[in-house]
Amino acid sequence: MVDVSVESQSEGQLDTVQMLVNMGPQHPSTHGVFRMVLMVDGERIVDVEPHIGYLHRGSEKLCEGEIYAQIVTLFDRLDYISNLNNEMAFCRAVEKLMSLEVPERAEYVRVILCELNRVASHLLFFGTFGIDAGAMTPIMYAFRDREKIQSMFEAVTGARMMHNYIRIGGVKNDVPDDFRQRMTALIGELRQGIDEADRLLSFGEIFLARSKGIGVIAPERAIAYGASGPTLRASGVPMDVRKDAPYSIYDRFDFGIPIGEKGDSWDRFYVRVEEMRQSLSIIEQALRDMPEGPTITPTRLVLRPPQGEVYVRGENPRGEIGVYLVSNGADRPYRVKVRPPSFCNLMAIRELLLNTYVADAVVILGSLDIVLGEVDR
Amino acid sequence: MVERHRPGHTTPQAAVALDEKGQALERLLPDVLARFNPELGAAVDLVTATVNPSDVAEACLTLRDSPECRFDYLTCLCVVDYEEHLQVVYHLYSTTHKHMMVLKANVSPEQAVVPTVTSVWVGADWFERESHDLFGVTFDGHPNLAPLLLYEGFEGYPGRRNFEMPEYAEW
Amino acid sequence: MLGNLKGLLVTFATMIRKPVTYQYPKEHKPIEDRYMGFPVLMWDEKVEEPYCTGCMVCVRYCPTQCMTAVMKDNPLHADGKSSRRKIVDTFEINLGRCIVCGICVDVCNFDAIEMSHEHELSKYARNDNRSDLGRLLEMGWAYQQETGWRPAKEKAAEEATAEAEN
Amino acid sequence: MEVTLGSGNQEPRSILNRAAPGIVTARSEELIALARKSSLWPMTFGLACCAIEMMSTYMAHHDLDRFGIVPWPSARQSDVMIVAGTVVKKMAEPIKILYEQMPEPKWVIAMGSCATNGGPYYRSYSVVMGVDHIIPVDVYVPGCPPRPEALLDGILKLQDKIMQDARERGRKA
Repeated sequence: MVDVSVESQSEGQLDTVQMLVNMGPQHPSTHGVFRMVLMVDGERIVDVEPHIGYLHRGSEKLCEGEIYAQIVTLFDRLDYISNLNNEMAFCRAVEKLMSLEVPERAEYVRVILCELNRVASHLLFFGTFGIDAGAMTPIMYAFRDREKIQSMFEAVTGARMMHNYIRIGGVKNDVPDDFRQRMTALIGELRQGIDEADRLLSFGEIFLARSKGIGVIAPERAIAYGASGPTLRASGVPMDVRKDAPYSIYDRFDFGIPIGEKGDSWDRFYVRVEEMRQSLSIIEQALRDMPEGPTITPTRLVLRPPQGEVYVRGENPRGEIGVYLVSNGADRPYRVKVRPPSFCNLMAIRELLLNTYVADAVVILGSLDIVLGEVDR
Repeated sequence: MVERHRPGHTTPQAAVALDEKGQALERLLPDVLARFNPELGAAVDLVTATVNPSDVAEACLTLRDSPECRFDYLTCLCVVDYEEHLQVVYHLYSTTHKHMMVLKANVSPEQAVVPTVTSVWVGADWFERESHDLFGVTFDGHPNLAPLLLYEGFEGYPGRRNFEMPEYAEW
Repeated sequence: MLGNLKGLLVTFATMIRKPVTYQYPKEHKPIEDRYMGFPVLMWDEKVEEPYCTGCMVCVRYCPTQCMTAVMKDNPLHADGKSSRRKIVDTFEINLGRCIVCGICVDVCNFDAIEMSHEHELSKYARNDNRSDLGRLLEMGWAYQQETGWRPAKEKAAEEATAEAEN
Repeated sequence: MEVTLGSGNQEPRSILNRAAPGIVTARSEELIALARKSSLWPMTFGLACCAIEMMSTYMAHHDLDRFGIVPWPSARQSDVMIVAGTVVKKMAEPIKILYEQMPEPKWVIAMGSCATNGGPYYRSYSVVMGVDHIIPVDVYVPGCPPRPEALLDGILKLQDKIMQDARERGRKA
């Protein structure tokens, strides 16, 4: 789909013609169904028009017609790579509205699984970003480790992806008996796997040449765009909801927030690699401190939270998720609004792509790590 | 999905509990927003301020630039349909002071016009386009209010409460 | 150059390792105990009837509305063989629509529905996965045989008596 | 090696053991179908959640390459379209265009409950209730998302179908 426009630019030496290049919505290197219309002058991008909405399923509207217990299943499918983090954000919103206490053990289980989910999500990013930069092998390594995590999820939650495990007031059921041993073994394997994958890809010259210094965004601009998560931290802003406004039990753990120096594609990539290691350390600490006890505060099946509105923030692998919940006292919410992290990160794509080369466009898009299910909802 | 009416039952209100930062903001906001006659309140743990829809852009600029507030980060922008009016809700966050507040503006469903805040935060761009798509709120001065999520030619505003959901027919 | 060589070293190190691949049709990746496959109905061996009474709780709370159920008077109850006054007459789950969330199992008061390990149900027609009572019970029976499933209430009662004995 | 000949109404199981040892006789349709089913190239076509499980299927643990199945990033060279995820009305037109670009013979696998009949979004205003509303589907894989094994099972079913079709086509002619 190439469209040659008539206007030509003659600036000195050669006559060049600006061209409209359509990328997506079903293009092998777009992350999901995302479409960009690039205006290119030779190899240089002079204008970008992103189009989204190819996965707009109306989840927010559907939430208004479902009871609270059912909405968890819809939240699973928003950001389908970090399902547990999404479930947790929604359940926390309802718990805050109802002033519901969550048992200690449930909090620990939640944190362990959410951090494990973060590792799984970043592993997927690791693989796909490798493909975007032209390296086919890393995704094999990433999925080898991801498969182990998914088996672990299967053992705990019963599903590989759509768990419906975190419930309002706790978690669905207690972890299996051999959870601690399996987790410890898994952490060891993951450490090894991440190090191996890191050695494979991160410092190869070709990879560095493809990603260093490309798609730089200044911290002020990133903040103005509302970017969050690794995308923002790569620019050197140490903003993390887990530290700024600690929720659940995150204030009990000792972990660092990796930040980048320049805010280029490689920084965004490596911040995520470091974050995986931090997540593993959080899991270790949580496993060590996990108390015994109940895992759910019994609630009625049909909840009727009090009238009011609540906004909770949480740190998803892709950035800050926000859930704005308005209740009118009925068994179904009046309005649910999700602040999707990828949506805000993706908004910066135009600025990132201007004046770069077409070949870099895919790397820059990949480095934002977007999930279209969440962008379009 | 008809809601059952339960006689003699009054809906309880969610408890309000502001933390330290919220209380400080509550004291601060009347001065900062004095020009706009805000209606202050609180929602669970956040301070809310309701202003006139025509003042939104200026109020946002004031909130962003006043040194005590410094709301430089637009977390979320959304619209809630309360049937008699549409409410545009801005969740603001400050990366320096690390506090948060909610700014609201009520508009009528027939004449839903709010000035754009894209000049204050660039990040408002897609949020406003999305709200225009789903709720039919026009953001005055927005550079490009083309449909974002819905396809060209979609009729109605699916976010609004009176939007008729299609019936599912087994095929 | 050095970075690339280091990367290649990792690749070469993998060469001597055992492959992780499961040879699918012959060998299946092990399924965990808790795995939630498609929902099936359970068969009460003692009374020779399904546990399900057709009370419609699962039908009401299914997020995708993929179930239907009809209840009837239990003929065995009249004979005094069964304690269930009502029993399921027809039951249908459209497994093509089911999203395996497990809500039906959570809300069931009779331990009648359970998430089985069934997951390979590809079909050539859109509605071939609409499963009626017979098929669901058949799949449920296979699951009962495979895992030695017993209703949660019975299990809890047994555990209580075992503890009392100790 | 035991020789089994097709007798009566019984269809021999494989064309490879129909004649004497070392000799294979088959109709050309069947041979072509055998070649087709052994190198199904699916188009890399991920829409939503199921795409992640589809990627898992391609990767080391399940290794779809064993069946001669290689993901191909172009509609012009591919035989199968695995519709993995929710089909939205805005996306319906591009899917139709992509399907029309694929060369004959072509097959479609609807993966997951969204692509089969709308799944959890059955009340939504913007979702196509099943991809078979816009393009013909050969195999439906249920699940949300289906396990990699479920997708593999679906692909094996599709291979069976290809052979079956070739046999039946021969019989009619």
